[in-house]
Amino acid sequence: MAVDVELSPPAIARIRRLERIWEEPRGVLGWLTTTDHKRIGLLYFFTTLAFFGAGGIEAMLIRTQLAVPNAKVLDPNAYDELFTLHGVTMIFFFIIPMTVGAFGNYLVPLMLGARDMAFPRLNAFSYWLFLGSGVLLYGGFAASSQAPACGWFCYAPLNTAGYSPGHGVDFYALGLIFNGISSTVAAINFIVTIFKLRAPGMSLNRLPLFNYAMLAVSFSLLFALPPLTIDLVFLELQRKLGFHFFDVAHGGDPLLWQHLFWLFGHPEVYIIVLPAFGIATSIIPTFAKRRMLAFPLVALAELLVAFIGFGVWAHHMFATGLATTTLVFFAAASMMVVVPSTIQIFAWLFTVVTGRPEFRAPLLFIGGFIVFFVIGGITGIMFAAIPFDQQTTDTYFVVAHFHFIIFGAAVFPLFGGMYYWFPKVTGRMYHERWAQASFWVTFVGTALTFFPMHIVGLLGMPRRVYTYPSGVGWDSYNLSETVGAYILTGGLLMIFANLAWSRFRGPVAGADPFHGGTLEWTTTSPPPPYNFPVIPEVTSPYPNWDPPDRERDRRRLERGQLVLDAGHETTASTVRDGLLDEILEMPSESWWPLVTAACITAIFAFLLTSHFAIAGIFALTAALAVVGWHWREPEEPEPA
Amino acid sequence: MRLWRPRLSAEFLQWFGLGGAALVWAAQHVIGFGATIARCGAGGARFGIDLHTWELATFTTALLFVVAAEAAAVVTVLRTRGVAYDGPPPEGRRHFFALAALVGNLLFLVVVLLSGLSTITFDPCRQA
Amino acid sequence: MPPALHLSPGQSSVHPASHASQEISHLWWMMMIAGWIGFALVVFLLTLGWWRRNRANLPFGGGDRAATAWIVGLGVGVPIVLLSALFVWADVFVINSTAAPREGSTRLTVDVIGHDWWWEARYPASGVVTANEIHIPVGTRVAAVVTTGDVIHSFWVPELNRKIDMIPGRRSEILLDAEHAGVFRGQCAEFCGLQHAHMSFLVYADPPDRFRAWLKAQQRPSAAPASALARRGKDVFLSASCADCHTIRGTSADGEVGPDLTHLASRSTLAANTIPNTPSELSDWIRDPQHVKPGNRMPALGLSPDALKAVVAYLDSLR
Amino acid sequence: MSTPSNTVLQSPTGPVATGRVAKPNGLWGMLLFVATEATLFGTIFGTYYYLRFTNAEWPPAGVPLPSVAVPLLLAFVLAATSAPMAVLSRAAQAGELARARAALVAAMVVQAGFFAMQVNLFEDDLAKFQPQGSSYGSIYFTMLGAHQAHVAVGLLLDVWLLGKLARGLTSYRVVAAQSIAFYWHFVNLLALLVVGAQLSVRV
Repeated sequence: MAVDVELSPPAIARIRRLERIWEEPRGVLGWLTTTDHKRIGLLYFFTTLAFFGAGGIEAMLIRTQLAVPNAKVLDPNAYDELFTLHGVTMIFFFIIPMTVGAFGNYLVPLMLGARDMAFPRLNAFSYWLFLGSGVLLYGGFAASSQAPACGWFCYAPLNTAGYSPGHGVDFYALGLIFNGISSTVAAINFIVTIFKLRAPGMSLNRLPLFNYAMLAVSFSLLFALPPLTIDLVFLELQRKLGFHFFDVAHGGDPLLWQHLFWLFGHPEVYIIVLPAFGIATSIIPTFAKRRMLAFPLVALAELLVAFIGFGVWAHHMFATGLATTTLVFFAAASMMVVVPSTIQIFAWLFTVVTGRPEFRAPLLFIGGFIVFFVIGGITGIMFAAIPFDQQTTDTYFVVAHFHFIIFGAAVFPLFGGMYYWFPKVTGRMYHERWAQASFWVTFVGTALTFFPMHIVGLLGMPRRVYTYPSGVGWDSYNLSETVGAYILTGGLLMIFANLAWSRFRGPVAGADPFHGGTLEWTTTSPPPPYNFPVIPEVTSPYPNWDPPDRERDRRRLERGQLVLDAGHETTASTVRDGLLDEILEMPSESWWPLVTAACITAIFAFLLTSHFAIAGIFALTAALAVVGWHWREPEEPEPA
Repeated sequence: MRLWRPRLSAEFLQWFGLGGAALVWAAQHVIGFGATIARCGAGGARFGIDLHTWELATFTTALLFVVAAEAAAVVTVLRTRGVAYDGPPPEGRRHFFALAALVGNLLFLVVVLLSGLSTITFDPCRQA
Repeated sequence: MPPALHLSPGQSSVHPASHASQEISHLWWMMMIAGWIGFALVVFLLTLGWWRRNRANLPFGGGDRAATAWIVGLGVGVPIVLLSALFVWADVFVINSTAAPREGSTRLTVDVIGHDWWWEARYPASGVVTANEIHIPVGTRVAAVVTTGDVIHSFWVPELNRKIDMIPGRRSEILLDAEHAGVFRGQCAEFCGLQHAHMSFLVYADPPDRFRAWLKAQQRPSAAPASALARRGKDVFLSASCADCHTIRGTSADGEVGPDLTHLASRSTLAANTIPNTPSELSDWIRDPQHVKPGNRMPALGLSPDALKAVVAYLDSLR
Repeated sequence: MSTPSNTVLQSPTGPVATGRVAKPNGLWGMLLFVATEATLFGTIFGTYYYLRFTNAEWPPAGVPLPSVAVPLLLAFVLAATSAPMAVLSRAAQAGELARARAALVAAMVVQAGFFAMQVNLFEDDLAKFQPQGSSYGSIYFTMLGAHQAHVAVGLLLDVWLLGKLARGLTSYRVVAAQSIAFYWHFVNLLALLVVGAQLSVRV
């Protein structure tokens, strides 16, 4: 609801009531007990940013060591720990929590026209669990100065006690199980939110594409994480209790680890890029000033990528000597999983061509995203050609490929999205000229860092080597990669400097600076705790481009229809067709999520040190915390 | 009764058109992969699996279902002709998903064909 | 042998020296060309969008319907055709020349065993055992049977064929069929721990007669040390703990932890192609292996300088 | 479940369903939780057969074949508790508190008995062979243990729900009853699948 329109006293009175009902305690206390999806989103944002910094420093150390042949910046063990931590951090502690946790949390309810997530306290819970898992991994690393040194997919038997003594691999295994619980909880929350909390009239065919992406991601997480969890549980059972899953001597099989890991690991790749697709499909229509072309096709493409992504895992195992009859299934699926992406790429391109695009910073970053995604996508197709995969897998060609996908395709839209929604979140405008400059620096840095890796990979340089000899023809490429990495770092610093400066000095942005199409632009910047003074009612996927509907909302605010100022409430709709179904009483701020998460962190900490009894005690306290959590029911009035 | 019968069938056609092919491909994929693992594993040999027969059987059944799903999508699109993809539900939503399924099912058709036909051209357990 | 020389053999997947490798690089060049064309199309459309940013319609006419048709054509039709073609070419045809050789289609078998962090090569037919160097006859289909002694390694000589993982409990085969004589560099391609970076080896493709000569030489037990110094070195070798880990055929040294040293002096490199095999490098290596290759399994024995000198002289006499 | 604002449902504010037709959020949450749990067990079953296919002798020499009668019987007894749990769900939705309580207690007794017996069998098995003995033992006990953990959690949920129902019915507790009933249907089905998988070595 744009703020500039004149409101009658009764309407203003209703808004005041909403403010009273929805306000949370001020200060640190408020942040610790908050259930506001926007605040939780910001908590995720800054936490994951810290992890991004850690992962970035790790990357720079790696590149510095590889700048010249036979360098001695790092010893072998330190190098192995760094590339392992870099992978684990960037994937599990930066990209997923940043896209799902920060962007998803902040935007999904706003785009749906809801006042919060379906399970606000569960939402807070998943954040505190995520924080706990991060503390477990890095805290353990700091306390014991032991880190996993087996790579992010940490193959058996290298990951077993015999070859990886100490706690490093246990930090990895338990940290990821823990992290997975947090993601699973979040995924359930997102799916229910998207299924049930859509504004009246938002049938599935009017669901904004960003939410289709988040829906696909949530379902992927829901079904991809269990194999990983089981794999890691098997690993810990073998490491700590002497079970046999991966050792041949007792009927185990090292390949079991790989099957289970990649059954998670490939859907994971799409979990990483799908939110980027969602951000691209939000930014492009806004700046091209038109709807996405082939909307239904793009929506399905996002779901298809996630679905087919579950059937391609063995293309990470083409060189293991499995039978051809086994591998062709995965090769065929790996070929076809490309098509949903080509659909989206051409949908984006033709939407830009047939629109009147305004190439401001967010759209520039999407442009860069498309370029890098196409490069990474093309090399991705090549890995579906089994013999070529067998030649180049585990070389720098692969490193080039997945950095174009994960950094170029998944992270570039994040920067675009940070600029795009910055005015919405802070109420202030970023500095356009600097933003565009930061794009070009980041773009050049990325290309210079990752493109030569293709060549050096084809020239035979394997990945995960802490150094390399001179005279094999790898030197100059490695040097340029390192130079690029430093340029890239400069670009990133420009981005965050711009945002930090604009947060305080930027001009006031107003509710809708870009005239975006989705509902988040219909409310004030930053949005109030209750998001919308009146629950909007929509008739298209781009409600903010339907002035009559918004006018009708304003009149309903005057009449007091669906303002829901009687309590801490929001609406629920039917799953398929978004008919207004019931009014929900939403839980408010609480200590219990934090307390429960703390107990669970303790459980994992003591499992790690094999104090199983103490871990059991904390499991009990966690159970009690859950009981306390559910002691007062939403309908029950708060004691005055 | 008369009221909900046609609605149900329209609803069924839309969802079968959207999900049928996907689920059937998934089944063929898992069975096909599992059969090769069973046939080529040290413990699987004793089950005497005739790989090519298995693959051919799963392949043909999958093919039939995928074609049926595509047909369902086509029927739904024709039934909802003239409705905008973001039109009011349920017709709008059915049109929306049917349009998408029309293309999506092609992928499953191709992947079923490629994997089903290629796997039977190789001798069962030769290493790739 | 100067340092540059023993490393000069390339490890490039685009300089094929065998039919299998040739096929793969054809695949690569074709895919690369197609890839650049697709990339160019995307960049063209992006620039078109920028160029005509003030005109909201397709340059080649038509409204949204036409644009949607383009999307379906370029996004679904063309990819399905191209990808299916690539699948048939690569995964049905090319794969036949890169897959494990069929039973009885090869004339020589080499067992290659991966260890942390070196390569053991055994010629079962002739009983020859060597390390970090594999000799094969040119123009002969050789089956490399790969296994591992510890964790997963990956056997990879890009100029001769794709890579094949060495996995505990599995016995995998790969074809080595060099089209011309030469030395080809190979390297472990699956992360296997601290010294993954220094787990390289050389494949010598020799003319058949030269190969037969090499095999015959390798079959002989070790030569008896000629000089007094070398004789002393032999005694040191057998009395110090060297013999617990290394085998020298024809002596009482029969350790099986490290590489077989029977003909060490006939090899061009040490420590899995990490340093050239010269007396001075060999001496540095024995004095402080952990300095040259941190974390490797060979301990420093703290030999006295002249004992070291003697051992080096002895090992250097094992041609 | 009628809150003051429910009055707007009667007013003509565009698309409105008559009354609540969709499943409550709480139940949706449980459905999705069960979906991910099902995947978890799917992975365990997959591992069981993967290891079976890769091992020449399964179970390895010296490990007895799993016994048939008692585990099978127990599984069916547990599966039978789906009936009272269904009654619980229905009664709760119909607002029949007494019937809901009775059904829940009835189910709980059987479930607790099943759990006790299972723990017992688990110990008997451990006396015969260990998870540290072979991959067969590892996956066998992991599968059983995972299922028993879910039974234990279910019992805790029962206790909690019984406590809630002691203080009457609310819309919140109705949803809880529906969700917990659904959870038990899943656990009961698992009981049959687990026994099925482990007895499949006999065929």
